[in-house]
Amino acid sequence: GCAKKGGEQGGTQPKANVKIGMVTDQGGLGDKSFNDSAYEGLKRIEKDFGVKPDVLQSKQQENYEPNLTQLGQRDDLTFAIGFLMEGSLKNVAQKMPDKKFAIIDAVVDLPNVMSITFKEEEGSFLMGVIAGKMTQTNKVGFIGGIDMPLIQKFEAGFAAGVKAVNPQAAEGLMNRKTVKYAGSFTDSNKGYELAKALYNDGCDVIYHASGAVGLGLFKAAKEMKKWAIGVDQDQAETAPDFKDVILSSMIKRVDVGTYTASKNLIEGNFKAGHMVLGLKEDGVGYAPSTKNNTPAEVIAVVDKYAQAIKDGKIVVPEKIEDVKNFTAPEVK
Amino acid sequence: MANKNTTSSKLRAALNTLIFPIISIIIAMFIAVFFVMWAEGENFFTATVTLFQAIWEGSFGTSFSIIETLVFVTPLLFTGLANAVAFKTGLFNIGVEGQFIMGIFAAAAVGLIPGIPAFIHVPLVLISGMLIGALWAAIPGFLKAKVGTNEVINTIMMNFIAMFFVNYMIMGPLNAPGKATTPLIQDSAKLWRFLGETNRVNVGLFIGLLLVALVYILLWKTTIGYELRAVGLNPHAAEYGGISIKKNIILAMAISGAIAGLGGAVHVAGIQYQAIQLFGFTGFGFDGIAVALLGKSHPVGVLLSAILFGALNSSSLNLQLANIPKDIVYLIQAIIIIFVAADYIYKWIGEKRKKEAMING
Amino acid sequence: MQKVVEMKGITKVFPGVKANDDVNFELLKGEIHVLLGENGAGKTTLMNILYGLYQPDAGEIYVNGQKVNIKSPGDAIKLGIGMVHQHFMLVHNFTVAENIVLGSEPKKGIKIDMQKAIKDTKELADRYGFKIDPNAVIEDITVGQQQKVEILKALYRGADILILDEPTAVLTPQEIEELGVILKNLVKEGKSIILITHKLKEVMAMSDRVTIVRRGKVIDTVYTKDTNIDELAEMMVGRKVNLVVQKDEAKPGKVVLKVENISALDHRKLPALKGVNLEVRAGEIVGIAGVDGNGQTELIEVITGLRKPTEGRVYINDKDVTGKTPRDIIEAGVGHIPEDRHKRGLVLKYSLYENAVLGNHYKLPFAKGIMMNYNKIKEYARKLIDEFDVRTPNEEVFASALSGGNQQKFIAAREINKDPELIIAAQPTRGIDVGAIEYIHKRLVEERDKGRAILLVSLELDEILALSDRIAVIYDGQIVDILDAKSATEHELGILMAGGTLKKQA
Amino acid sequence: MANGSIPVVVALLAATFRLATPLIFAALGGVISERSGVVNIGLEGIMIVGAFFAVYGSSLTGNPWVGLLFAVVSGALVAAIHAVLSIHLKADQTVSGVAINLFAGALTSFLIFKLFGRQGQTDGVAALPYPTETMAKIPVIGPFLAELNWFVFMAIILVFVVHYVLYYTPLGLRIRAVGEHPKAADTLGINVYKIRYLCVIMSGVFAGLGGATLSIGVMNLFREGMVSGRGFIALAAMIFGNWKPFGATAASFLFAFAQAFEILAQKFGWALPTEAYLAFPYILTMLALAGFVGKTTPPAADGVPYNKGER
Ligand SMILES: Nc1ncnc2c1ncn2[C@@H]1O[C@H](COP(=O)(O)OP(=O)(O)OP(=O)(O)O)[C@@H](O)[C@H]1O
Ligand SMILES: Nc1ncnc2c1ncn2[C@@H]1O[C@H](COP(=O)(O)OP(=O)(O)OP(=O)(O)O)[C@@H](O)[C@H]1O
Ligand SMILES: [Mg+2]
Ligand SMILES: [Mg+2]
Repeated sequence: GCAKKGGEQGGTQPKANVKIGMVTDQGGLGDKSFNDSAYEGLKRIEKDFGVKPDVLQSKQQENYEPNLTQLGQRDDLTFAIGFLMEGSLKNVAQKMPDKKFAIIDAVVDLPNVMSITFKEEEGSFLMGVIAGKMTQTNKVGFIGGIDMPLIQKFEAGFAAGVKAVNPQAAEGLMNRKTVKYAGSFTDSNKGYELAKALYNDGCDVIYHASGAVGLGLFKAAKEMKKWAIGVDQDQAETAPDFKDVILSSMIKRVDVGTYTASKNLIEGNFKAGHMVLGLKEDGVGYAPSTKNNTPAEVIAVVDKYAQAIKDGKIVVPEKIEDVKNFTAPEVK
Repeated sequence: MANKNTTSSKLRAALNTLIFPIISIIIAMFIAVFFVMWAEGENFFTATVTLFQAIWEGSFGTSFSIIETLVFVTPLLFTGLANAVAFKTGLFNIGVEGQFIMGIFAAAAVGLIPGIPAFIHVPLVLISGMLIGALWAAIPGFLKAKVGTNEVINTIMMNFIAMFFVNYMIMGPLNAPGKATTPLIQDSAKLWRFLGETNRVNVGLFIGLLLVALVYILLWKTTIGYELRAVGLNPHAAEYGGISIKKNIILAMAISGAIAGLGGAVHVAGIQYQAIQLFGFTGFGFDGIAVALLGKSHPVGVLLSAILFGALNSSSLNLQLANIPKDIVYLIQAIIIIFVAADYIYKWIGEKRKKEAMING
Repeated sequence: MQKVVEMKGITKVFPGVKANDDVNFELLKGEIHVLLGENGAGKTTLMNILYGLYQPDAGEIYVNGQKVNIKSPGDAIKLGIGMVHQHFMLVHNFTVAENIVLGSEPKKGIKIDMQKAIKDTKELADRYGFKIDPNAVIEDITVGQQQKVEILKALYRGADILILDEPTAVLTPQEIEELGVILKNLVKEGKSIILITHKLKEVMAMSDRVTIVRRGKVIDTVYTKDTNIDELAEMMVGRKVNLVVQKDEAKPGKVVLKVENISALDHRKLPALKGVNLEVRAGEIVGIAGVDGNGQTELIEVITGLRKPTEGRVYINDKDVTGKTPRDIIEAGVGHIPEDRHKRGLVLKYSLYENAVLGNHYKLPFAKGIMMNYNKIKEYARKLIDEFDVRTPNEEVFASALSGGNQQKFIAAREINKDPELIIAAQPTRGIDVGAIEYIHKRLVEERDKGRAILLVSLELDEILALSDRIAVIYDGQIVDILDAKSATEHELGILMAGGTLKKQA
Repeated sequence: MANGSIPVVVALLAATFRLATPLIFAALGGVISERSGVVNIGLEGIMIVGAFFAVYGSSLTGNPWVGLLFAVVSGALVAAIHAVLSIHLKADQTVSGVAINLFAGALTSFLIFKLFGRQGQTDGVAALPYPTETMAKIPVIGPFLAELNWFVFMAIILVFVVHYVLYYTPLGLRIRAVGEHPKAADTLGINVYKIRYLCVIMSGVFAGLGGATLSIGVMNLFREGMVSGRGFIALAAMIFGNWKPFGATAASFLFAFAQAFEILAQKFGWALPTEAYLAFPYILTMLALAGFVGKTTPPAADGVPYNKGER
């Protein structure tokens, strides 16, 4: 699951003759999450093909549609970053059938739209394996931003991963006693308190899928000398102050999605449809920095599970209800 | 003769009230220019041109931007009027935000009911938004009237409660499976988009405009408005004049909430067609406070300031394309309000002139 | 004699008015000097300038012969000037001692030395023979006591020049007498006093000299001993004033108001009324005499529906209206001139025409359904203004733009024009000048003669005696006696108002 | 790794104290300002500015105490805008407060971009050091003290300071007089404008501290949306506490306790939707207000501009 820089062979190619844009959701640039990651993919496109992306940030839900429309008119391919834009993108894409669009984390079934979703549960499963192996108290926790299906995918995958290697530690996750939701993606102070509560409750590893709320988790982990697991990007790198308490991060390669879609367009083979990026496709995985704090033998186990998932031997549940009936096959 | 005099003096008074905000807007824009210069390292001239061009084009420059401006104006009309009604009764309804959100919920729920003809469904959606908004606001109104608890606290609290409640509904009973939204409402519940389905501006705008007139009439031409304003200005005198303070506090909150709730319903029925998971407040309610205050809580003032705010909001798109940080828009809004708030300067200058004339004359 | 204060060529302009126009004024050491003038003549303004609250637009001030520049009350205090303001400047939820030391607090380290403050207050009060509890909270004490606190405030700061702006407007005759004694004592101590008042009897009794102001200009300064009440009134208003109320014998008819055994609590939930019984008949004026704070306010509030009684019944024209809303009671035929025109009587930020229909605003012809008819309302407002000679540019201005006297006339006009069967007139002439008083008194008697029942509540015994046909004396929440106005004397009333009885003497 | 769980009660208590701290600061600021007669609904905005500049100061110098200073000064400056508007320019104080809230959000967002060259959040900086280990050694209450941070102590001390100043010093008497009856204070030679300026600016200092609590007390960076409406909650706490320092503090504690309890309660595994937990503190506040507190009375001159030339 190591990330490798895609499409580096080109160097500075002649400037491609297309225009690409992206619309962020309310998280905006600087979210250290999928908006930033999506933008990173486009910056690589700029480097490789000389196409400078247009970016519009949305302050409110109501901005989605005009932002998409505006970029749709200017650009050949417009990315809608985030599932909240599903409805708006559908409207805009219908309006402009000759333009191309792509959406992250949602599926819009139109002939000019490419939908890119991720198997967050698979990456989270690996985090669960790490947590399950690393916990000494046999209690691990999860902090979510807002309680909703996308975040629940992280939660379910994580619980399943823990269950696979340490069923006892998964108890709290399955009955949701060590699961907390902040009701926000920005309130870091709340994250700090949630994490302290979980750590005080005996958890010694906590995984989060909660945007900036997770920064509070890291702060608490550092103070209490416990482990935390990051999300979306390699947080040991993006939040370097906390690298010594971050066991690993579940990387969601939105950049791979935006890069691939853009490259396809530039090379003339953009295809609408649904692209699902899981472990196999290198769309999710664990961060390179994992090796810093996680022992090699644990990483070895993680790799084995990753292989089993790629091989289809394990189907990771997406829903919390399904974790109860989930049993991972023995992995050699 | 006397009549003519009063009309022309009224006109002059109206012009006078307009002049200060306009001067304020201009000053605010020039202050914003300095932020642009700072952000972009541009010289004054180019920064001015870029900023003014971007704002103009983003708000009124193209038919697309005019339409989007109107899309933003619409909810602000409702939340601005809602706040204005409360202010006029001496109440501070910070809860317009929550009432707006409850309106969103009501419309998203009622809009789902299948098999109702549009001429019934649309009014049903709007009325349900009004009712739930009215109810949500009447609670703090009731608590203030009967227990004496301060409406500011309760409305702040109820904003959060509304947000969590609606998020629960969106993710729970009303959830469109696998999505962070409710399903799309029925076609029969949608408001007519009079410039074609692809242009989001809809008859909600006219409902808002109608409401401007209705609120004006309500406040200044009816006994209800007479009583509401009397309670707002001097509750003791109102009571003496046989006007029930308690009834009017509850009534004012309910009217304010009904307008806010209607705004939420119009937003769903005309723009969103569904309720979308809230990651935070929509902001329309809070912007409505600024809109109402900027408009001096007068319906016509609310209309003008809603247009100003809507235009600035919708121009944020063009600003970003011109590489100007989107925050400039909100800086401009804030600075405009600051200058309008400081209109005492103008009064002071005016009075000083008059006074000098008297001493010398 | 030494001039302690000399004001020369003082001019002060407010938006739209020249409040003081080239005013010259001087105060001699050890004198009591009255400033006399109609409402809005500019008396308060002149004194506020001397006290540093306003800055004059032109003119000079000399204190003890020195030219001074008084930029703030702080400067005035340093010059030994103290002022008791027309509207009391007391912090209502502070104690007496706190109000007195505010701004020049005794200190112990960084802390206020409250013990010393209380001790000083006590000593000062004792020295001038005031009975005042330094620990009492202002809102709990009577207006008369508040007045004394105001005087103590000035004395605490070592004032030698004392300005008293309408100090007697809210006092009982006894209190006024006491004040007279206090002032004489102060003068004996070498202090000099400027007194503003509308009460000509006091002027004659208390002062050494009188300066009369009209429309911002000084008319004259005269020695009190060389003048008389009628002359003063004429100089003040600019015309002859009839100071005696002309009225014929009353012809009482049926009982319009009947109050039976009413008890009620005040705003602090303490018993204020303890079983009041009272009747007012058509065609008579019943006056309620009493020291402020004996339940007058509560009685009126109970009758008008603004306060719920704990016991007893109120009937208007034999209809039980106990506990009904103010609107029900207005509809039952009650007009009410409230004691506090700014608190109850007017919505100050409403135009005059909007105020003209307060209480009637929902009725024909002013409203039909919920729609108001502003043409009719304005027409009606103009009628009120004409009929009662309310001085105002037009009916569109805010009520706040009128002087107190004109506000009062406007309220009286509104209430009388409701064509009520019962008029409750509470302090109908408080703080207004003789011209306006004359008019309102005349109107009340006219209404009586038209067969209306009138309940008059006033702290001014003169007014009670002049207008009433029967006088009920209220003391400690009870009507202690009802006298025939023709035979009642100020002395008798004074005894009853203080809680005494007449029986023993008789 | 270390494994030092602490008893639930201590955890709950400590969380309550920490969560209450920013609210106490801001609510105290509100008390000071409104006691002098100036309504300050710009607390939220001032907290945002304070939170940002605390981080900026710390990032410039590497010294979090300088950050603290920056927070205080920036809070005071923003409050000074409010003061000029509402005291000298006689602006509607609500309007001015609303403008400040709008302004603060936009300004900090802009400054993150300008000063940190980033979007959304700043870099991590040195946070205020807190000697957890040393604290833990204190007998009996050590485990509790170890859970706090310096701001908690500052807040508690300031509550007493503000109470003392308001009720036991000449300045306090004058502040309260100005808030109740400015004209009366004026006639006694008290400079109403000066007192109000002082109080409004102090409210900025306090709210700035509240913001700094969030950014360099608990966290070590500034993130947009970090203040999350706490300024409004503090406003509510101030009213709830009847414009008194101890009252406002008690209300802050009540709200913080409800939030700490909410966080804890999520682990009871009750079959409640997450949103029900999240809404709990707000519902509790309303119930407590309606049930036990009822009517609260602001200072008589609260929100009324003072005009020397008027009566
Ligand atoms: N603060 C003010 N603002 C505007 N005008 C004022 C103000 N104070 C006084 N005036 C004007 O100055 C004039 C004099 O007012 P002032 O209060 O001095 O009268 P007065 O003689 O004290 O009357 P009264 O007997 O009613 O107390 C008034 O007619 C009024 O128009
Ligand atoms: N704030 C103000 N602005 C303008 N004019 C004022 C103001 N206050 C009072 N006036 C003017 O002052 C004059 C007298 O007012 P003033 O209040 O002294 O009367 P008053 O009889 O003393 O009333 P009150 O019993 O209420 O004190 C009026 O002509 C009125 O127009
Ligand atoms: Mg006067
Ligand atoms: Mg007067």
